[in-house]
Amino acid sequence: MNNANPIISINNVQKYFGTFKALDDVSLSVDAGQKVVVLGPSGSGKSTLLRTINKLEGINSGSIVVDGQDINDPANDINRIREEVGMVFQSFNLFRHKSVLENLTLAPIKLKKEPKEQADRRCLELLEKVGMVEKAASYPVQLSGGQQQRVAIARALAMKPKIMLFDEPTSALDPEMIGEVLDVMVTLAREGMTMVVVTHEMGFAREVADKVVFMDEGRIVEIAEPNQFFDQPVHKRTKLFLEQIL
Amino acid sequence: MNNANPIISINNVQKYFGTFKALDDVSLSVDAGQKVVVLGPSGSGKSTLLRTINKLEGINSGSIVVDGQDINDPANDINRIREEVGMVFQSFNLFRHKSVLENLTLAPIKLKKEPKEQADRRCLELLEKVGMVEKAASYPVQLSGGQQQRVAIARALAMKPKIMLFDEPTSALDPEMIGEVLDVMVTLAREGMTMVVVTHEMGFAREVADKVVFMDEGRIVEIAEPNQFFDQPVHKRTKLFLEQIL
Amino acid sequence: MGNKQVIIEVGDGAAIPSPRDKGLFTAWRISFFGTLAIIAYLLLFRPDPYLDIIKFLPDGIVVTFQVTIASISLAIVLGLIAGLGRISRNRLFNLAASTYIEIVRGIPLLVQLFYIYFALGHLIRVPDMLAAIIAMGFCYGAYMGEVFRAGIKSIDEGQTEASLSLGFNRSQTMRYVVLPQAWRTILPPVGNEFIALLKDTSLVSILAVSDILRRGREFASESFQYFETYTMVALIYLLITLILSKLLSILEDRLSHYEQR
Amino acid sequence: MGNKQVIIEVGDGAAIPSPRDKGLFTAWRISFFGTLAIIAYLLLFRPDPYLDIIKFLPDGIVVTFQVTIASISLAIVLGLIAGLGRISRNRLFNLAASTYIEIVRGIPLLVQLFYIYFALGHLIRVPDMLAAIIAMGFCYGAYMGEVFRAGIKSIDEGQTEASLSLGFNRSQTMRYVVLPQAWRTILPPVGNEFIALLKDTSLVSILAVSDILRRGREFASESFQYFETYTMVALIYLLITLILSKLLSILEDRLSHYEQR
Amino acid sequence: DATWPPMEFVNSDKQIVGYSIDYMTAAAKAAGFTPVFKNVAWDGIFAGLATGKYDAVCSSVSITEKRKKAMDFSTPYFKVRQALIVAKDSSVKSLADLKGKKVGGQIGTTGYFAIKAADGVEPKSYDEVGLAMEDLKVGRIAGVVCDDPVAANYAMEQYKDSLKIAATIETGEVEYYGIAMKKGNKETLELVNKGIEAVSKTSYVQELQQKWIGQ
Ligand SMILES: Nc1ncnc2c1ncn2[C@@H]1O[C@H](COP(=O)(O)OP(=O)(O)OP(=O)(O)O)[C@@H](O)[C@H]1O
Ligand SMILES: Nc1ncnc2c1ncn2[C@@H]1O[C@H](COP(=O)(O)OP(=O)(O)OP(=O)(O)O)[C@@H](O)[C@H]1O
Ligand SMILES: [Mg+2]
Ligand SMILES: [Mg+2]
Repeated sequence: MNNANPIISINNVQKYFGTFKALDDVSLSVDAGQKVVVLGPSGSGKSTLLRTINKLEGINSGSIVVDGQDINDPANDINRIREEVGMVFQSFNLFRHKSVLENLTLAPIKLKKEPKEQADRRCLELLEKVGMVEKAASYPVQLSGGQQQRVAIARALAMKPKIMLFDEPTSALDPEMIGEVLDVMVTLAREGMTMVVVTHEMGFAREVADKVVFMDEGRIVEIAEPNQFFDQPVHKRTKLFLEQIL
Repeated sequence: MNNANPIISINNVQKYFGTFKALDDVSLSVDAGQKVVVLGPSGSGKSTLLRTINKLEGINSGSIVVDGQDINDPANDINRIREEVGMVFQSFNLFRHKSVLENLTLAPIKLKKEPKEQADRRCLELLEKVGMVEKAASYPVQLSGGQQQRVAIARALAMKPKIMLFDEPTSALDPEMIGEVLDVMVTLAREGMTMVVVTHEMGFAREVADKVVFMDEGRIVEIAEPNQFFDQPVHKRTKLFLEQIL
Repeated sequence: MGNKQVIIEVGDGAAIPSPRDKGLFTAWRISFFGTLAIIAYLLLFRPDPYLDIIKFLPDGIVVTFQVTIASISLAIVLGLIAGLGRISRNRLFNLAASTYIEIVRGIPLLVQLFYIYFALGHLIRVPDMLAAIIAMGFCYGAYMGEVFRAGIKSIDEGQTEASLSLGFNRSQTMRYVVLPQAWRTILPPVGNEFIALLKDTSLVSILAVSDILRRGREFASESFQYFETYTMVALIYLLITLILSKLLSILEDRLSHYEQR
Repeated sequence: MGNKQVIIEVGDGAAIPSPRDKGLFTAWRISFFGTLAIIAYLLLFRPDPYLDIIKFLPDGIVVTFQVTIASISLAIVLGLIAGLGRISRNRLFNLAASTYIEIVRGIPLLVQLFYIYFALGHLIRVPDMLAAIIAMGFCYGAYMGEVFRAGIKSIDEGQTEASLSLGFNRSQTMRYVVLPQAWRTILPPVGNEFIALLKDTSLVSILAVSDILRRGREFASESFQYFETYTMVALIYLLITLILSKLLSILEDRLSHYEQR
Repeated sequence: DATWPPMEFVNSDKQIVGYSIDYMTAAAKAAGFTPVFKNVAWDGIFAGLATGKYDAVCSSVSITEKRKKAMDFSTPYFKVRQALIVAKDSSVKSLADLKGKKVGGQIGTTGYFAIKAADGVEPKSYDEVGLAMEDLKVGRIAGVVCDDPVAANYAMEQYKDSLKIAATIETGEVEYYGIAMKKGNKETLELVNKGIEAVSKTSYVQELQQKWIGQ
């Protein structure tokens, strides 16, 4: 692996929930512009791994360096680091009391002190990009799941992050809506965004991923390029998983 | 159809929920010892039909005569009629505060004034029959779904009903438990109990039913013997349903 | 994403310490041992006037408990009737129960106490303490009615249907199937109401019933040691309610274990 | 079938008529129009003494509202602090808030009123009404704290996570994301507490603050028409709380429509 | 505490009026100050004095040894005795006849202390004397003890159909009303004493007697 100048570098991370070991000696590095897809059975620690990258979960040992800053070093302002790292959740988590456009502009206006007009203009462009500009004035409850998720992606992009994390962004969607969200993600990948994606969409993984990470029981079992991963998996556990899922 | 001496006779029943017509001119008669399976898509009125038979739902017009008594005639004591008609629910509905044996003996002791020892003895035999005698002292929460449903059947039998109604008795069960409940029902059918069963278990319908009733949108669309019903359905709607389900 | 409906209602009882809160410094422990420590300190190091005050109070404590227990018993009976009324299909019974609850909850307890106490006096001659008990029981019966209603409603409709289909009539169903299950849900809020009622019995002091507060006021009005007397009265109430709420939480814990069998 | 945990808590506010209850004879209507009718009857057909009584009361009503509004404002501020304390990760702040709530809820409101009224007098010289307001606000702050806590807890954790991941810190998250959503959940119980507090302000009459009840007692002590006076006082309270609870239910209805947009 | 007719009470115009009020007003005029009257619940009236919520208590306060320890008193301005009120049809002649019965009085008054001092009588304290009268009228208690002008007011006027004065109680010493002041408040004390002295020499006292007590 090319570890010359990784934008995310996860080193020997251990993470416990009580006495339960959710991450066990996990190391992973992601270069700028790389797209990493994380696969694994339920409960294997995929979400936990993703959430440690922007410190929604703390860790017990090891280190995580994002864009040159150790995120668990109290000297570094975690809030500034989080601005660099966009996150998209399975359950969308749009702010229910704000319109679609306000969902996007809230953070830039409050955190980056961007003038409202400029934020509005810029965010409308983002909505355009995810195909949601006609719904700018709607409220989240009025949108379908797929529409909400596209807005959620745009909201994360509004902070101009260097990295985007996706935690099963399509799992809560009806089948007919999965496509529209994946399209947005593919476009984003084409534009060179650094992405770490937890997903069960194998097509997306094959098409977009630079590398596929397979986790099981809190450990990274295999890291490989998608073609190799899907066609010639090395580990027994990986083979079993692929058999079940494909 | 042989309507000589039906034990259940449903005549031109209409049933509304508010303005919604749940049963539309439904007529059906069931002879003593007959087994009738009711099929139909969701919302077609199967449960409603079953529940009108022991007046858990009242009706708006028409008549229902059970064992010679018009159940909607205020002169007839509905509680005595209900003793004749056992009912088994999708969600079991065992009394949560009573042990398995007490679930069975409660009604005989309180309603029929059966002496406790006699009720216990008789109900233990019933539990034996459904294979639940070792769990006599357990409480419902301690049982699996399949076990609860077998107890529920035994509880209904403890009142020595002439008719048994089943509303999707296996729909809430994990696949591995469906068999044990169907076995009990098949045994019961062999012993000559009059049964009206709403179910999606086509195997059971084929094996046990004397006639199959197909409902759609509150109406009875087709009544036929199982072989004819499954192999040469008459109505278009029936064919469509069978295609979807098989 | 449908719209989530969240309903918050805050009980009037003392805060119930979570039995799962195993930390050494829980709010309950701080309050309880703090209260004990202050009482001990006052009695040991400032026996004058605190020893005199505390000697004055015991029969007030007895009266407080007497009134509380008698009132809650009455309230439970009235509450059961009101609760059954509120879920009854009999329109008249239902309306009567609802109106009783609406009216009682719309008038301050203190005003009702005055009213029932003095108005009742015009009609029949009842001893003062009985009048106070009737007034408290009448008011709390309305609150209790809502507790019973919620408790009964919490029992799955399927239980009722199963019971009816066995041949039980509605009142047998209530008696043999619903109420025996409902009491486990009802017990904790009834406990809460008990504590709330115990605190509210302080109002009967205004009707010249010699409860803790009245005894304290009598002492203070003679000795002019208002500050010291009310300190002691507050501490005593706090101690009682803290102990009761602990007992209640232990009971609830037992109950939930029982449920999980 | 897992074990269902049902928690019943009964608010202290007036029974809130369901806006969905469209029947002509609702308990609310019976109570409301009944109250109006009785008041009208008494004033028209028995002007002596009822006209005198009702002339005596208006400034008491004003005082009651003054005390209620001032107290609830104070209670909301204290409640917000206590509520944030109860969910704070800061152990000390959390314990302090919990202990405040535990202690306040453990002592009868009347005793606290006496205590704060007299004890406060030892420390600073405040006017009676201010003392009463501070006492009421202090007590209701604890109840309000539980309302705020529940309201904040009702907001999905995902909202907080989304906000944090955008770069907001915890207090910005509370301010921009959680509280604006929580208020809709909080408003109905705050309304309930308002009504409950309005009723409980009757207790300040004991501290010689001239609220409705005090006015009534003054009238009665001069005219000796206890029965008539308390009848009118109770009717006035009932009318006020019925109107308020109706307004509250309309407000809630609006809110839920708003939610369903 | 304006619940003590005819000495001090709230009239139907919501004014605090009564014998004490008029007396004090006159005294103030004589001494050259303007009193502001404030209605305060009896139970706590001395606490308010101690904490300085007001400068003086003019509320039919009997001068007692115990009270003197806690506060200062002006020169006496009214002589009272304690009267026992009972139901009209009662044959009770004295407190001693009420052994084992409940007798009510206002909390913290000399009347209530007299009940407590009586042997075998069960004392019952009320926030207001009027409430005790109500309870007496409906029969919850057997008697009420209070200052004689107040007793007269109730037994002769308000409840003349149902109550009567059975006896006046000898408490050993003669009881006088005085204005109570916070201990050490010399300035106010002198001012009030000056006023009382001036008024007591005039015929205004008889006028007041006539106006409020009617004898
Ligand atoms: N907050 C928590 N407290 C305790 N245990 C947790 C917590 N969050 C996750 N876990 C546990 O850690 C393990 C890993 O969880 P994680 O959510 O990372 O799995 P996952 O791979 O994302 O699974 P899924 O595909 O179901 O989302 C699971 O066993 C889970 O139960
Ligand atoms: N209590 C009720 N109030 C209003 N509508 C009802 C009620 N019960 C049933 N319905 C409606 O009546 C129709 C028939 O319901 P029913 O439960 O009989 O259907 P079903 O055939 O049993 O369907 P399923 O297979 O889903 O159980 C449905 O549209 C249902 O929504
Ligand atoms: Mg996950
Ligand atoms: Mg059904």
